[in-house]
Parts: sequence; structure tokens; C-alpha cells
Amino acid sequence: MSATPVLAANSVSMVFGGLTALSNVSLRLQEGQILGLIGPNGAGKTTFFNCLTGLYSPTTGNVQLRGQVLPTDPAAVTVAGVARTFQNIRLFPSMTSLENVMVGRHSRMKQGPLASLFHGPAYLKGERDARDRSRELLEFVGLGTVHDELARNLPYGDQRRLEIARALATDPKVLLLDEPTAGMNPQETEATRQLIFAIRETGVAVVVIEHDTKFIFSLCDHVSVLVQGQLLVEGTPDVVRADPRVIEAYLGKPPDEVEAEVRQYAEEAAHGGPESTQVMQPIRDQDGHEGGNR
Amino acid sequence: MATLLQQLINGLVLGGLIALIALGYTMVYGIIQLINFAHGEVFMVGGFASLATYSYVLPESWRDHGHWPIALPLMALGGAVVAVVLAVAMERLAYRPLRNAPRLAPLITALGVSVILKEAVRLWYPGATAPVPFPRAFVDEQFRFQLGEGTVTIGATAILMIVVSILGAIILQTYITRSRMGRAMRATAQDPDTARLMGVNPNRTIVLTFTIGGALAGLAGVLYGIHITNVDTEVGFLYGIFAFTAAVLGGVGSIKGAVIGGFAIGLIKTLSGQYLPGGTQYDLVWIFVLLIVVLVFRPQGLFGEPERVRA
Amino acid sequence: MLTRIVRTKAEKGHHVRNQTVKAAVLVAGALLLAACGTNKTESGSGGGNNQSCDQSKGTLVIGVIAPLSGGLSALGLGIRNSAQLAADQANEKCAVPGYKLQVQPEDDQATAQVGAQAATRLSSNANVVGVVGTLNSSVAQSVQPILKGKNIVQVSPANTNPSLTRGAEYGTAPKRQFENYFRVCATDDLQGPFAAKYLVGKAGKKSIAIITDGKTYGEGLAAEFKKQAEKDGATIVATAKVGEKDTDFSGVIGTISGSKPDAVYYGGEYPQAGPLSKQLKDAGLNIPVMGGDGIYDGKYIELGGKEGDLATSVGAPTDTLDTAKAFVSAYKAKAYKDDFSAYGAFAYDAANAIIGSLGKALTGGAEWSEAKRTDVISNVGTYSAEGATGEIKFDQYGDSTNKLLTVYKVSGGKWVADETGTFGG
Amino acid sequence: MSKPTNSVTGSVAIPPGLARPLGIGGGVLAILGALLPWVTFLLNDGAYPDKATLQFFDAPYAVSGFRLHVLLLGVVAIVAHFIPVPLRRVLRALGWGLIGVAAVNIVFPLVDGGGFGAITSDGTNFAFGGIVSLIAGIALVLAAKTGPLEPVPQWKTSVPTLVAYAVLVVSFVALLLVVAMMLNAGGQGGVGNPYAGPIFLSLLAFLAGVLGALHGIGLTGWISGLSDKHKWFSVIVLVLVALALPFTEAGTDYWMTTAANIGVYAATAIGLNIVVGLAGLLDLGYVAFLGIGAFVAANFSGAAAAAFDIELPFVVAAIIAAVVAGIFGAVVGSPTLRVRGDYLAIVTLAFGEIFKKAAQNNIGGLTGGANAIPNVPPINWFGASFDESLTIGSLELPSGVLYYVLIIVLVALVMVVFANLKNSRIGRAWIAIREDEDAARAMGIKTGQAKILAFLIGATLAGLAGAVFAHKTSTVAYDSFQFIESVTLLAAVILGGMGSIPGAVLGAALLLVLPEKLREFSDYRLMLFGLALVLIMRFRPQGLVPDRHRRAELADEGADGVPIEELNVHDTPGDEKAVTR
Repeated sequence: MSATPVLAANSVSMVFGGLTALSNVSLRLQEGQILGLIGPNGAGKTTFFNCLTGLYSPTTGNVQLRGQVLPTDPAAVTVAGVARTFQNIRLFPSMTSLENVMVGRHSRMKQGPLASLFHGPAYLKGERDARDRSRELLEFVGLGTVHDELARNLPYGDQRRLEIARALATDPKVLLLDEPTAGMNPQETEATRQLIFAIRETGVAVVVIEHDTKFIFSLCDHVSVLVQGQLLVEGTPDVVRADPRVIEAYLGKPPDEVEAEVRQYAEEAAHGGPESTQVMQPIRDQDGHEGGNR
Repeated sequence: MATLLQQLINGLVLGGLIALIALGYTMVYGIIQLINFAHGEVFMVGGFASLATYSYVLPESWRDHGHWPIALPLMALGGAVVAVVLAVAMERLAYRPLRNAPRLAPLITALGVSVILKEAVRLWYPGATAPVPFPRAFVDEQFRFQLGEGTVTIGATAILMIVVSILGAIILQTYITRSRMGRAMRATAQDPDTARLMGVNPNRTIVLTFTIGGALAGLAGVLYGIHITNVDTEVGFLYGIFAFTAAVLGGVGSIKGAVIGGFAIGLIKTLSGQYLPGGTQYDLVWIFVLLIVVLVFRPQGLFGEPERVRA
Repeated sequence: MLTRIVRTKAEKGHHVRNQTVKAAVLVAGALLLAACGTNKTESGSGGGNNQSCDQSKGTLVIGVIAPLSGGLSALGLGIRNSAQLAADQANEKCAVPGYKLQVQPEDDQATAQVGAQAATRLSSNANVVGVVGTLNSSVAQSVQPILKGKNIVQVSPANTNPSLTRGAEYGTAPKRQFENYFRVCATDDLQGPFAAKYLVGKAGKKSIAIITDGKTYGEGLAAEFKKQAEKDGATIVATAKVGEKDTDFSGVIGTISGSKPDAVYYGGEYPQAGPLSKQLKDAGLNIPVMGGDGIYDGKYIELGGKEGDLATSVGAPTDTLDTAKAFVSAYKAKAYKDDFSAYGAFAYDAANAIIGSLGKALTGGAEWSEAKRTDVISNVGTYSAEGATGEIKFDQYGDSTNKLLTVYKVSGGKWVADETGTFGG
Repeated sequence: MSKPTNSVTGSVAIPPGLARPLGIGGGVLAILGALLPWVTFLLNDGAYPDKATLQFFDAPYAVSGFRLHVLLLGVVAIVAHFIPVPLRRVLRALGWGLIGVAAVNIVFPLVDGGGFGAITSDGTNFAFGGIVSLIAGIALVLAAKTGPLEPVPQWKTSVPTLVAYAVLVVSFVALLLVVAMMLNAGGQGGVGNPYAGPIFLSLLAFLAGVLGALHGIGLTGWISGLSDKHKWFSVIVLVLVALALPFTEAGTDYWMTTAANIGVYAATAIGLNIVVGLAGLLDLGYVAFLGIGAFVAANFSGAAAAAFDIELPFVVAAIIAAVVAGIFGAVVGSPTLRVRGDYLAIVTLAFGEIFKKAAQNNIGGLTGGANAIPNVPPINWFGASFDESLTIGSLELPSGVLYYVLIIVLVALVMVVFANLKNSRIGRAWIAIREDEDAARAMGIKTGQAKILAFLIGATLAGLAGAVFAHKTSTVAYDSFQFIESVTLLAAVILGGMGSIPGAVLGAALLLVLPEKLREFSDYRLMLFGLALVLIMRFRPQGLVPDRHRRAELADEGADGVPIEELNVHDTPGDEKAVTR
């Protein structure tokens, strides 16, 4: 780990009022790496994500992209090259999938208000390029057929994929995925796994939050375990999987039960009718997770 | 000095009235995030209702000033009852069907309802195209104190106004924090779904909220009537805006905020009229300037819940 | 993707056609059935008007432009009804030989743009002989040019802004603005000074506070009052403005009370003046409130106007004027839903001025045509009669020459004439 | 919560067996009703129109006006049974149309004439036309309830271009004629025609019924599909058609003036539509920008009371007005950086009131205060004064026609601006913010800038409209810009359909035409306005011409009668996610 990491969080701490959500969490993401971030609910995974993407400004510590300290403004962070998806899907429900992705292109397009007003040739070219690129990305994530479908009408799995396409549209160097397979059945999960590998092939480093340990261990080159806002263990999947502290702290029970739990989790997700419909309205569900005050 | 004190008193009286109305705004917003534009009109209707009680219900013999101990409570009752019925009907017929509609729908509906109410009174209450005289059914006394070379005046109705508004706020506060229904209210305000799971009936709670808001508005209507001694279809909008501003200023959803906001606005109106450039013709402007400044530096209002970022 | 239709067609196939035929037959039947009816004509005879007068030549229209909806409707409806009254009386008295007069009220919503629409609507009706209105000066400003375009006479019962007739430099370089525009009400620069002379001179009030409602009428009146009052040696110790819809004046009163005025001049109308007077009294400032014809109304006293308050109004005292009494009783007799309010009597006179001039233009059974409108205008210019507000006559600018003003005082719970005179300037 | 009577589920209560009897019976009854007399005696204001006061079966071929409408509805209802159409949809539309027509022509004689005698029997004459027609209408509606509504058939839009053009031209011209007919229904009203109001209303009901039926068979959908396909052609034709209005029966001074005012409001409403419809920011003080534009233009118009006595050419003045208004827009918009959702409502309302107060107090001597700025001269290009009437060759065009043309051009321009922005990077950014502000930021959108830009552009358009307003109205007074006007503008946007391009224009047109056509009821104007607001929000919150996105959502349902539950559109401004809680 000698090369400068593409993304580095340096001893990030986050304190809401009284409670400490994160304390001195550091993380190094190398080029072309897939890094998994696991931990029990309320461990501060999403809070950490929000720090990485500038939604929260860390109480102490900072985040660097290729050695440059990132600002704490989500828009600027995205422009700098860090894109994300949301745990509870946050698409633009009444825009078509294509439009959703084109919004992703926003920061990479140059037309100002005047150009948008007069639709000159340069503008039209820009639009065309954006549209083509967006189409590519939809193809890439396997939504080639549903350009003109309203996002809200897409099946749950497709919504997750669309969110990834939208994030990719910002030409990120680093992609942060917040529980990309939550509520997916094994097939969808597998497809997502392949998708993430494919994304890595395009030279984008990826950080993934997941509950599904099996998924993480089979996906990532490097895994960090977050427990009660502190980095417990990090290393290769094998190392982490073997580490008794993980099993203890994260699951509180021996490995085989873990496997069982994981399987059961996957099955629930498989025929998760009610659950999925419930998540299909990202707007409806309040911040049920560690949101915390700003 | 006398002037300052006088203006402080005037401000407090006006503030008390605004606070009473603002409570309705703030409670409704707190529980269903709806700016009930029509609430100001409920106050206005309350005023007219109590007047109607006086001139159509109250027996001739009791209308003379001496009988105010009977007349006033009756009028207050009349005003409050009508206001409550109106508020609840509004919720039931206009707002409840839009419970899950886009956020703008109920707001526009509220605007519509307020127009309807104002017009209904203007068209169908005898003589309401112009202000209608209102009996001062209370101790018709003006207490005066010499202060320096100036005198300070405060009317009995003015005192009543302040007292009632503060009492009302305190009772309401305790009710909401202590009583069972109060807890239900706060629960529903926090998170309707969970509240339902906890066995709270949101609809009942919401109706209760509108009831309380309506009652307070009706009460404000009577107090306004006996203090100003006339009532007019236009006052609903005017004081509605004041109260609404007060609620936002104090932080919508907070009882304390509404009351303090109300008094703040009353005081600003009178004091700015007295001491700031432009005088009385710009007092409204000063109120709004303050509002904007507060909101810019504290978007959730003085005592409001800070907004939370979801991700 | 002509999906559904195609399939249904396919299924139904041939007998769609003959079903359509059936339909045709059926319809034809219905119409046939209808056809075999006898031809009777209208039952009853046209119109319900069987007056003694000859109204064979048809109907002529007097337009009224005033706010009939919203906050100012009280005044607007008063104007409408009074004009209606005038028209009805004219119809009974056969004032216009051969024609029936009708009033067409138009709501201007108290805004200029709607007023313009109303004016255009009337002006494009060939039978409109004149217009009574408007209430708001700003509306008048948008109505004047439109009616001018069609030479329709406009007589306003309520516009008191001098510039409407004599232009921006009405004081120094008066210049007639629109020769089709007249008004029966006194302009601010008459009433204001007259009031000042009385209040300062006769009543001997030397330190006066001025309160206005920020509207055209009140502002103008107060401004003219101020000029004269200061000329006559009074000091304006305080000026304040109340919000258009304000009802709690404690703040305003507070600001003026410090300067210890011995009288208040209020530029505005009775709905606010009454309560203001009462609240002044409550606040311990038991000083007279004086205002213009906008507060000379019974409602003012009901709303709290106190003993000793003063108001100026045009013409000789109404209770000495038979015409005025006649108007009031006639209006009461009609039992309109709304009070005739501040400008009713003026509207009545305005309508009568138009009717009279029209009658003159059509004497000898002349036919009405748009060409006659110019005659009507010139006739109004020379019109002269005793109206409900005194003598109705217009000067070369279209203003009422009735420079006679009366000061009324509240005593015994009603307005009593106190002094009548003209303003010498 | 009572669902609208005509909900998707159709609430099947009537046995399907009754479908045909009810349907055809209804039709026959309607025809009968048309031929029966409607009013027994002469009302005070003279005979009720269209010979409604006749004996049974009088002059069947002379059946005119609303009676003809009833007849037609009935005939169509019968015919519909024998041709392949989505019957229940058509019947429902026709039924409601009938009910509307009947109700109007029953209620009016009832209240205006003399009680039930007028519409039933006064002893000697009998007149049950109204009641029969009403029953007919109800029968049709019930017939439509005998089963679930059929889906609206989709006609194929891939027709030869020429055909498409022809269809568009025809339909737009038809539209023009219908509009002219509506505007002229009952003549200019007033004392000339005391029944203008009911005539207009019943025509409205009739047209609504017909339109509903046409929609039911998928025609309107097809046409709008075609016009979507040939956007530019449609725009051009539409503008030409609009310019042709002065040549129709509606080409009177009165309608020219009204139309010009409508144009001013429409342009302003489109500006507001950017702020509310696209960016999802509620503005309750919007009329202020119209006012600012108007005052600026008035001050540069060379009017006597103007602050500066320089007279700039209208175009220059208009541009200055637009710029100034735009700047104010940016200022008003700036709190949006911090203030979100409903709180913004009160802030904008505050700005509106502040503007009014400032104008009333003649701030900086720029507004003429209570005396306003009167006698703003009419626009004058190449010696053509815009308030004069215009003669081209032989035919004389009504005065104000030039303003009308100007305003049409302006509105067209503004619509193009709106459309271009909407389908651009900026537009997408705005919609994204409306949909989910946090997500939008996470996509690299500088939300602050975008929001202020929305206010800026919106206000600019309003300012432009204001410049025309100043000259058209010839006086600019603070009391033309009250709170209620802001509400009206907002209502226009909502009524038309938020974010939809033609919406704001349609909304503005309705909100200004209705009060004009119904001047007889002007006492009740505001009351009806309020009722309209409430009912629209209850039954059609997506507006009359919903934005494409919403249309996509509602495609399966079609235009009418969507119960609110279905319309739970998350993509509307101020929806929970616009404000994070």
C-alpha cells in the first residue's frame, strides 16, 4: 500500500450533539480496488459515507481524493469525482430513466443558461453527447430497454441499477454504493456483483456498504469492519473472515450460524414483496437509519 | 417614556391577540405540516358568530351593558362553538381527502377555503360589506396612569386580552405535555405511522388539534370584538398573516414559539411605527424584514425543530 | 398499435355496418317524430314592462363601473343602487322620450386593468349613453381614455383627485384632461382647505395631527388640508398613516399622542374613521376628528364616531335640501340589500346629469345614435339642476361648480349641519 | 373520504344487464327533452333563450342553442351503442355533459324566474324539458357504471406527415372556432342579453361532454400525440390560429382588451411556472415582479407623472423592465439558499407585501404612490398607436388589435423560452431539485445557483409582461398588485397543470375569461374562485393539461376523474422530499 490511495479518509470523527457516531475512522482505497465496509446496524456506516461525500463535515479529520482534501459540499465532491448511491433509493421518481442518468451528466456538461435558452449547435451537440453517454450507461447496467420508463415505475432491482448508472454518469473516480443489494434476490445480487466487477474494469474504484457478509467477502479485495463508530478490523476478506473479534463483535455468534443467517436474509429478500414495495417509495420512508442532526 | 410604555402595552395587547391565533397555525402545522391559510378566517368568523349570538340569540333584556357577565360568556361560547365546528368541518371536508396528496394541494385548498369563508360572511351576514359595530360586553373602563408629563392608558379589555392569551398558552402547553391526548398529539406530530402502531388514532388526534385551534381562534374573535368594538370581513386575512408570520418566526410547531412570536410581532409593529424611519406606514415592512432575517439565519424559526438531512 | 379498435372491428366484422344503418334509421325516426308537430308561437307577449311611457324605440344603457366584489364593494354597491334608482325614476317620469333606460353595472374589482375591460365592454355597446363611475381614481385613470375613444360621457361620483380633470399642475397650470369626464363630487383642493379654514379659524385648533389611510382619496384630501391649515397658522404636530385594512389604531394613536394635538384630521373613509375616533377617546385623546365626505355617513357614528367630530360635505345641508330628503326616502323605499353609503347621493346625481342631458339630446323624438354622444357630452357640460347633494353644474374642467360646502358636527348621535359656505381660496 | 363519483374502479353497483336499456333510453329521453318546452312562462328579464318557452314539439327544425346541444348529445349517445367505441367512457362523458346543460338551464329559470313553477308547470303550461334531460343524463352516467371503464384506445401516430399536418391544422382551426363561439356565447351580455351567463355555462357543459367523449374514443390523445411529434409545426399553426382570432366573431374591442390582459397574466404565469412548476419553489408574492416591470416601463414612457421625463422606445423600456425585475427576482430568491419548503411561502408573501407598501408610499418617487402613474401613452410604432383600431384594406379590425398581436408574440416567445429551458441541462437540474434536493446535490448540481436562476428568469419574464401591462392599462397603480392577484397567478399555474407548457396559458385564460363571461354574477366572483380552487385540488390536482410526466402516469386512466389516491404524485413541488424533515 505504498502508492497514494485514490480515496483516503484520515482519522475521521463525527459527533452529533452528545453522541459520537464515528471516532478516528481511517480508510485507504487504492486504484482499481473494491473495498467493503461492513458492520452491524447503527455502526455508523452511512454516517461515514455522508462524511466521505461531503453531506456532513467531519468534526475532526478529513477526506482526500488523490491527495487533495475534499470540500464538504456534496456537489463539489461529486464534481471532484466521488459519486454515491443511497441506502433508501433516491431517484427522481417522475423523470424517465434516461433523464435520471442525464441529470448525472449535469456536472460534466458545460451549457450555461443562455445556451440552454437558444439551443445553438454547440448546445445541441452537448445534449446529444450527454444522451448518447447516458444510453451507454443504461446499456452498461442492463437497462437498455427502459429509457422512457418513469423511474418510479421501474421494478425495485432496476431502480437500484438505475441509481448506479446515474452515479456513473458523473464520471467518478470513486463510486460509493450504500447497500446496493438490499432487498434483492440471489440472482439480482449475483448480477449486481458482476456489475460491480465490470465497473471496476472501467477503472473506477468502489466502496460498498453491505450487511450481506457473504456478498462482501466474495466481492471485495479489502474489507473494513466498523463497530460502534470505530474501525475494528481491516484486511483481505480471508483475514477479516478469520478474525475472531469480527465474529464476536459483529455477529456475537460462531461462523456457521452466520452463514445460516446470511442465507435466511437472502431468502427474505428473494420474496420480499411487501418489503420491496415499501422501499419503492423512497420519499415515503423517513430516515430510519443513523441520520442524526446536522 | 410614557410613550414608550404606552407603545409597549399596545404591542402586548396586539401581540396577545396574534398569539391566540398563531397557536392554531402552529399546532396544525406541527401535526400535519399544513399551513392552514384559512385559520385567520376562522378567527374572523368567530368574531361574527359571537356578534350574532349577541344580536340574535341573547334576549333583548340582557343586551344592555350591565349584563355583560352573562352576555360575554354566552358570546364567547357562541363564537368558539361556531369556530370549532367550522375548523373541524374544514379538516374533514377539505384537508383530510388530501392527506396523501402533493404538498401544494392542501395549501392551495386552504387559500381557496379562506376566500370562500371571507366571501360567505361578506355576502350573507347582514351589513358585513362594511365593518359591523360590536358591543363592548365587558368592563368598559380605561385605566390611566400619570407618568412624567405623559399619561399611560390601558383598557380593561386590553388587560383581558393579554391575560387570556397567556393563560391560554400555559393551559395548552400543560395539556399537551401532561395529558394523554396531548402525548398522542406529540407522537402523531413526530411520526404518524409509529403513532398509529402505538394505538394512537391519528384522525382523532388531528380533529382534536383543529378543535383546539378553532376554539382559540373563536375566543380571539370575541376578545377582538369587545376590544376593537367592530368586526370586519377583512380582519381575518390581516391578522391571519400576522399570526402566520408569528408562528413561522417562533418556529412552526412550537407553542412557546407561537406565543413569543406573537408578542414579538405586536411589539415590533407598535415600536417600529413609533421609532423607526417611515413610521406607521412601514411597520408591516419591518415585521417582514425581521421575519426574513430570522429565517435566513435560523431557517427553522426561533424555537423550531432543526431540519434533518436524510441520506 | 391500433390494438383494441382493430380487434373489435375484426370480431364484429360485417354486421357493424348494418348496425350503424339501424342507428341512422333510429335517429331519422326520432327527428321524424319531432317533425310531425304543429307550429305554435311564443306564448305570452314580450317583456314585462307595461308602463304608461312610450318606450317603443328600445333600450338605452347607462353603465356603472365600480367595485361590486371584494373589500370595497360596500361603496360600489351603494353607487350601483343609487344609479339604478335614478334610472327607474327616469323611466317612470318618461325622462327620455321613446326609450327605456337600463343600468348595466360592471365590476372593476377595484383594479385598473379590470376597469379597462369593463369600460371597453360598455364602450363597444352602441346603446351606452354614459357611464357613472368610478370609485377609485386609479381605475378612472385607465377608464378615461377608453371612454374618450368612443365619446362616451363619464360622470364620477367619487374621484376627488384634482389631476383627473385639471392635470398634474392642477394648482398652477390647470388643463382639461378629457372633455368627456365630469364629476359631481368636490375635489380635494376645495374640501381640504374649507375644512382647514373651519378647524383652524372657527374651531381654533392650532396643533393638529393628520392621519391618512394611504389611499388616493385620503392622501389627496389630507395634503390639501395641510397646505391651507399651515397657511392659516396651525402647526401639524404629527402625521401618521394607517394600513389600508388596519383596525387596531393603538400604535398610530400612540405615535401622535406624544405631540399633544388638539384635533385630528383624518384623510380616509368612515369604515376606519369611526373606530379610530373611538379608540382615540379610549386612549384619553378626547379631541375632535375631522374628515371629508368620505366619513360623512351614519355608519361613522355607529362605528364609534364621537360627539363633536366633524365632516365636510358638498352642497347645502342635506336636511335642509328637499332633493336630498327625497333621495334618501326613495332609496329606502326601494329596500336595496345594501346601504347607499358614502357616494350613493353623488352617484344618483351623476346618473341624473347623464339622463337629463340625454333627454335634452333626444328632445323632439330624435333617434338615438352614437353620433348623439357628443351632444350628451356638451349637454352635461351645460347641465344644471338641483341634486341630492345640492346644485349640480360643471365648470370648464368638468369639476362640479358647486363650491358650496357644509361642515357637519356629530351631536346627539347624528350629523348636524354646523356651517355652510364656499371656499374663497 | 368520499371518492369522486366517477372513479377508476367504477364502483359497479348497476347490473350490466341494464347497460343498453339505460344507455339507449337515456339517449331517447334526451332527444325528447330537447323537444319539450323548458320554461312555462316569460321570466322578468324576457323570454328564456332558444324558444325554451314553447309548446310540445314546436318547430323541431328550429331547435337551437342549448336545446340543440341536448338533442345532439342524445343522438350521439344512441349512435354510440352501434359503433365500436369504448361505450362506457363515451356515455359517461355525454351523461355528465347532459347533466351540466340540464342543471344550468333548470337552475337559472328557477332562481331568476319564479320557483319550480317556471320549470314544471304553472297550471296552464307544462315544461318538463329540463327535468327530462336531467334524468336522461343521469341514466347515461348510470349506464356507464354498469362495468369498469374501457382503456382509452391508442391510435397509431405514424401517419404520413401531410396527413398529420392536415389533421393538426383542422383541429387547431376547430379549436379557434370553438373559442370564438365560447367568447361570443350570449353576445356581450349585460342588459342586451340577460341570459348570457347561463347560455355560456350550458355551452361550456356541452363542450365538456363532447370533449370527454372525443377523449374517450382516443381522438384527443391521438391529436396531442401528433402535435408532440410535429412540435414546431404545431407551434407555428397555433400562433397563426391565435393571430386569426380578431377575424372571428370574437374580434371586438372588448375581447381584444381582455385577451391582451389574459396574455399579460399568461406570460407572468409561465414565469411563475418556472419557479413553482419546475424548481418546485412556492411563491406567494409573484405579482410584485409584474408590478416592478410595469412601474419601470411607466417611468420610461414619458408619462407626465413619470420619475424621469425621458421617453424610451418601448422595446428598450421593456428590456430594462425585464432586467430590473430579474434582479429583484434574484434578491427575492436568495433566501431560498437557506429557507426551504413552506417557510419560503411566507418569505415570498412578505416580499410581495413589502413591494405593495413601498409602491403605495411612492418610494423614491418612482411609483406615484396613491396617485399612481396615470396617462401612460399607448405604444406607438411607425405612427401606429396601439390603442387605435386598424384597417387592413377593406376590413376594419377592432381597436387594441395591435396590443393583441404584440401580446400573442410575447406569449409565444415566453413559451419557447420555457420549453427550451425545461428540456435543457438547467431544466433537468430544476426538476431534479424539485424531486429530491439532496440527491440533486449529490449529482453535482449547485442547487443554490439553480434556484436563484429560476427566480431570476421567472421574474424577468414577469417584468417583460409588466412593461406591456403599463402601456395597455395606461395607468400603473399599486392596487393592481394585491395578494389576491398573486393567488390568481398561482391558481392559473395549478389549474393549467404545473410544469406543463400550455398549462399556464390555459389557466390564465380561464381565470380571466370566466369572470368576464359571468359578470352577471360578479358579486359571487371571489366565492366561485375559492370554490374552484378547492374543487380542482380535490379532483384534479395535476391540472387540466398535465405535464408530460404526469400524463405518462395517468395514461391508463385518461383525463378525467382520477381519485386523489391515484394522484399521489411525488413529483409535485413542496412534496415531502422537497423539504427534508
